[in-house]
Amino acid sequence: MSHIKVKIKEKDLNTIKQICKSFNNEPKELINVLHKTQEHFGYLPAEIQEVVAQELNVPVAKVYGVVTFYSFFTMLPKGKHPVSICTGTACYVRGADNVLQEFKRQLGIEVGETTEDGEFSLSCLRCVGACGLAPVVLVGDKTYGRVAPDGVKAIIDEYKK
Amino acid sequence: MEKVKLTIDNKQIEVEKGTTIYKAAKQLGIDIPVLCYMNLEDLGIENKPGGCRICVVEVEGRKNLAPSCSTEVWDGMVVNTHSMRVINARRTVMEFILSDHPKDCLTCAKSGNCELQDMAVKLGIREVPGQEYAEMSEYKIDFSPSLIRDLDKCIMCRRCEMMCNEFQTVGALSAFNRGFEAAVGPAFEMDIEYSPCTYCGQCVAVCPTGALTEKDHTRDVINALADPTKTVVVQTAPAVRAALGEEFGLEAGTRVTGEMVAALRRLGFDYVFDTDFAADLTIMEEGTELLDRLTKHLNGDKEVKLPILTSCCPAWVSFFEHNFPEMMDVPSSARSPQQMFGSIAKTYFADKIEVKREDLVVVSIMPCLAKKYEAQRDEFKVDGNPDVDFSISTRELAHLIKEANLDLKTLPKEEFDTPLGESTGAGVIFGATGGVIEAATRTAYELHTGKKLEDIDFKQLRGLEGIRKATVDFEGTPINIGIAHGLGNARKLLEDIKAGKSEFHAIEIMSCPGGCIGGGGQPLHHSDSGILKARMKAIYEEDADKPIRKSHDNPYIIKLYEEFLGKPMSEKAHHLLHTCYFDKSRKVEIS
Amino acid sequence: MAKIKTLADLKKMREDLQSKVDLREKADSPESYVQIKVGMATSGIASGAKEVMDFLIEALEKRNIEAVVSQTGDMGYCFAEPTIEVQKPGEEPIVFGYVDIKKADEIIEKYIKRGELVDGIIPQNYQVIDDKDNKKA
Amino acid sequence: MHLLVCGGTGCRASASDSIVESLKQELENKGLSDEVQVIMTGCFGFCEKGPIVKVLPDNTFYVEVKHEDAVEIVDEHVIKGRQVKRLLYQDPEKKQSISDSKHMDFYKKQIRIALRNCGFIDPENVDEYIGRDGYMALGKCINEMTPQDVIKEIKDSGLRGRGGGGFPTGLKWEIASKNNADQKYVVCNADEGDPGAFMDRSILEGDPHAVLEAMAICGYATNASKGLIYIRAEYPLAIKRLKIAIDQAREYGLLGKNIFGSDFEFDVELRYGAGAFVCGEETALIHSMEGLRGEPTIKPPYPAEKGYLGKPTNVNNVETFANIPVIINKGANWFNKIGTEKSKGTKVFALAGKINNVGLIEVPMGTTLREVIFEIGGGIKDGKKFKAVQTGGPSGGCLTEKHLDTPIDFDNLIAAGSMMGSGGMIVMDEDDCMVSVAKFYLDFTVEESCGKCSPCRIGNKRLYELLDQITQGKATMDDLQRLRNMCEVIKDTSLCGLGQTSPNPILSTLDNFWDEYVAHIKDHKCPAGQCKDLMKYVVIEENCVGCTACVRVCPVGAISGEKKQPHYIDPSNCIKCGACIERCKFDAIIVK
Repeated sequence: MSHIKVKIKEKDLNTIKQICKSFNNEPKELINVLHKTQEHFGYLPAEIQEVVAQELNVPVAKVYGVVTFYSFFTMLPKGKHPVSICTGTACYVRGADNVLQEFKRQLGIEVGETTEDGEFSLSCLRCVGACGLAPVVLVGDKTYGRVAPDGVKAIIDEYKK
Repeated sequence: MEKVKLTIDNKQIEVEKGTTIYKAAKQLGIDIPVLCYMNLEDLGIENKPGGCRICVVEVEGRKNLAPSCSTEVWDGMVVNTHSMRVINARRTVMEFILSDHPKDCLTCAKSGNCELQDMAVKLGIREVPGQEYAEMSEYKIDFSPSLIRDLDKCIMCRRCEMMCNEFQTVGALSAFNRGFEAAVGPAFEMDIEYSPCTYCGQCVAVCPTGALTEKDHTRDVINALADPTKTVVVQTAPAVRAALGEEFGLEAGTRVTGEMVAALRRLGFDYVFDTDFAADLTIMEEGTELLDRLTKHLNGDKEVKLPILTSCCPAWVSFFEHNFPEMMDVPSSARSPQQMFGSIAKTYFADKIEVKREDLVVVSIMPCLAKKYEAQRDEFKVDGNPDVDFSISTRELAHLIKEANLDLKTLPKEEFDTPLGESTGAGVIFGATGGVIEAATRTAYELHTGKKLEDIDFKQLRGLEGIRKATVDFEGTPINIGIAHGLGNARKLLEDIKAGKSEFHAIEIMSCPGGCIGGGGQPLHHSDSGILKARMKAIYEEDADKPIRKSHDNPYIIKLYEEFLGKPMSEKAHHLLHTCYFDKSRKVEIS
Repeated sequence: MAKIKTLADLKKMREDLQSKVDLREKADSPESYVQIKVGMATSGIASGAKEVMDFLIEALEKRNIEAVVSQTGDMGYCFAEPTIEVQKPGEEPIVFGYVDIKKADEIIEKYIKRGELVDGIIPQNYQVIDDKDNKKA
Repeated sequence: MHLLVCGGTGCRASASDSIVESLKQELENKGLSDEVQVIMTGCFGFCEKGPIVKVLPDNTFYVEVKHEDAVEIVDEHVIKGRQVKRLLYQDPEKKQSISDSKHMDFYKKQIRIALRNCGFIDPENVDEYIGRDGYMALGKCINEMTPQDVIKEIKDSGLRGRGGGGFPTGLKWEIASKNNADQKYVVCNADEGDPGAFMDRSILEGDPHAVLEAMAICGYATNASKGLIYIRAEYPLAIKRLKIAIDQAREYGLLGKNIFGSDFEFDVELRYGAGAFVCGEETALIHSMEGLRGEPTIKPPYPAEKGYLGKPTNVNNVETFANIPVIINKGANWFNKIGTEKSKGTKVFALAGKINNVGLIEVPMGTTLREVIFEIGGGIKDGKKFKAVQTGGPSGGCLTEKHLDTPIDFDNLIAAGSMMGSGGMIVMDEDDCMVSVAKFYLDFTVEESCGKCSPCRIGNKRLYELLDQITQGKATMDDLQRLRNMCEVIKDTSLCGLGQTSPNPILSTLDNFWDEYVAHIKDHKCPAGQCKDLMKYVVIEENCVGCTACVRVCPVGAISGEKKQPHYIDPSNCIKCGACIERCKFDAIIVK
């Protein structure tokens, strides 16, 4: 067995190096670094974690341990239109689960998955603080309030080409 | 030291401030059950995440139950370790743990030696309610050359993670995921083979369940023994004889060298040899290399690299290949005793008994799991045929002996075969931390000074401290020697060398706590460091009992050089007994 | 931006800045100030309410009277436009009709400053929802 | 004239920033830009009716404003002085419109200390904060008080931590101040993770300087020169405003070296959480700030001894900090007159669920649940019956009718089987199945458990599974005993606060809604009609005309029947999607 190769585009490598450097390559800044990196790449695939690990001199297993601990970090690319359903308590008691089920049915994917065409991904989040509008659905940055299951199709259609 | 008084189960005791309830209770003879907690006292290795919650006790005035492993006592504390509340809680927690643990105990590699099983017995668990609909965590099983990971059996005690990161600083393992999905493993749940794992096996040595076990080669060995076309040769590492007895109920530290030889013979090995012979050979090569570099250095050669580092420990070799590829010219190029043995067995010895290489099977009995991986390395193969065919651990040997209906205790003591079974005390002490360098010193001193060494015991090189330093006077030339066991300690010495701050001429490094006696293939110590100390004592006793105690005095070694190798570091020796190292660091490449 | 080096600096700065949020501060706890509401429906504006309001704001400030002048909708007294409602702390509101600048000046000087009533009070015959609860401390 | 537009996340979600744009545009069109200022403020709290626009000085309170309303607001209110009636708040009981927020029941009972500046000042302008006595408390501490004086003042005020535990803040500061070290830290816990709670976010968005000032005061009192705010990455607006606030405070020299000309130095940095509820626990939070997995560790050592990077660290939550400047300015004796004997001051709650006025409120400790729910909250939505109120989030419990007159404070809520928590308050009505509610919370805990200790990692999963069995009608009465035992053991043995409180939603519903559990088990019925597995869709033969509409709409082909003959729903195939009921024009399908 020779050394493990991690392949990455030069541009991306430099970006990650830059980010790590902006945090002085300090291991305690790992989470900040991951935030910035995910902000840039949209997700944190293995090769990116490898580079971050090298730059911060942290075992890559630890980086992975951190990435998988925090629900904000994802190793999968999100869809072009990430759909997030708030499942905070206020939304729950106002029927968020039915809305979620309807999204799953309409998109044919489970939570955490992306549609085959890469258009939509589905996730749940806890309370965006728009409890007055419960149940709340986010598509990208746009917020939909008081969503009912029968309104789901219309929301999806808005984004269909 | 400030003292505090407390009451545990109605018994009064006075202990030092800062003592935990668990330790205080132990002083009273109360054995509070623990699962995740592990303490190798003399080595400064302690695992107390407070995670399993089995050791909870009731403390008067406290709202909830206290984990005794990590709760410090206070003056006037009143503890109850077996109230109804405690017993109910402990059982319920145990039921939780078992509800997420496979129940295939009968066929589990850890059966009979499993701390979780023992705990279920101790608590008298008879059923796990709700199991019908209880989801269990599922992971794929990871087979590597040395160890097998079955995370379904992981109970998140975190001992392996602690050993891998804090003690070894290898960083191959980390907890990943969260909550019910959490487990311990390499990044991206990749096979451990692709991680920076060195196969030191310390994770296996501390795992309380069957989640981490060695890759079992006993079937391969039995098949070889049963094959009439094969001549099967066995070599046994020095640390094995100091620990094998434990598997047969003997007290730790009981030497069973003769009984082991007898058992091996009865198992059907054609030749029972000793790795110690190869250890002596290692000293000849490594010691000569040390002297060579040293002499050049003393003569002002600026090119020569010092200190020289030992290279007998395969996990250590992997460690610097992974982490210090730029320093691969620092360690000695000498192969480990296991590989030297294999190489000589399949050339010199095979010729001697006129057996073709491919018909000779070399089996090694090792206290180590990294040796399994080492035996498979490509550079130790000739046309695909490995110098060492199978490497099995002390534990696997015990299984083989038991399976053959042999009781080690009642076997007669027998002697190793010649020529590769003859060894000196110097070869024996390879099994304990500091032993290799002590053996090397015995030889190097005499070769360098040309004088006979009067006091052969370099006691200053022995002990359990993580990093030890000693200066040996080579007749006016002070030689600075460093010793580290545990890769975390090794890393410190390496960082010093890298920074040009190292004061040493020679350094011995062993990966495991206490050296090979604490190897990942040894009978489980179940967090009793007294066992390691007893094994260490046995090693030095064995050395003291040997008639010859310096490697260069071994008559068969002398003969080997005369008949076959020429002299140390000769071209032939280089070819058969030395190796080179490979950069295994993780490299980022532009795609 | 200059650094604030002492507490005195901060205090001085606060004095300057207070007026900026003053409006809101008083609106939040108007009970402690004189409140003047100027009826500013279309008809009110047509009859000069805007000028009255501007005058009131300016005059009160010049005369150092802490007061909140606000506009409000139709007060329902179209016959007497422009109308203003004045409420002194702890007192019932009083509505004045036919307020021009001169009248406004008089209201400030006599009623607000000295508590004397002036002509033009319109008797109340309505209930202000807003004033049902003024007890909040 | 000022137009205040709510810039809280809730209102922004309803595009309140486009309202600001439209108002500004409209004012410009009418040439009024100089006279009328449009200001985006923090949360007004009345999120139910957002977006909110408040017109000053006359205090008119417009609700549910859309950007197209801007023209009317400017034309009618600003120019003509006439309120836009249709945008006023309608009192649901009195059926009257109310123009002044002060007179809305929602605001009447509130006392705003922590939220004093929210919805009042421009959070992105330090001058407005200074105009409201901002940084005076810090100045007072540095110039007129010793650190001991500050600690004494906070201790005397009786302030207790608002993050959930209720630990006396002054005492916490005192412990941190007594531990000597070359470096100490002040940490603001802004990792608000309760589902349905957004108090901290609103404060940070509406009044970020209050938190900075309080942290500096804490730094002065405990001799710490570095402050860290651990904030959820999911709060982009709060992060933005904090960054602006930190920059402004630095520019004014209110953060940095030689604050107010003294030797005292203090600066603040942001650290981001990444979506782990357990990081609300202070040791977990500290590990997270160190770049590690947010797993809690056993206390002691407490953060005050060994915290961030091993140094003494004082951790308080956002709301706790927001109280500090007021206490210093107005004095401990002013503060401790508000509230109850053991819980001083006010508490901010995020009121949500089946209630008319969803929003953020701040009431004196000792206010009853009834006042909060029925007066401030405006009662239950759609005229339904009140069933329970859940306080304390996943760590709290469900309280019922009989607790309505309990004055809210730390100790009373615990005595009633719930807890204050960080201040989430979710109201449930008759349609909510309490077993399902408990299951909802356990689902949350299972997902958020860090996995370090076995009772929390595995036990909560088992609780969830057993609740699931109950909602499917598959459990026995013995299981209820087992459920309670598991709950008690998990509480008794878990490592950190998360596991020690996670069974509370079950225990409190077992106590208060025992009959509902029994109904699921013995009668296989969900009294609230929420548990799908216990529902059955049946055709009422008399009503069914055999139109086959339901057959065509059923996605799984569970309905059969001849044309013009009554149909039949096969319960083994039916997935209870409800499509048939929706389609049937004859009310011939019901849920039993």
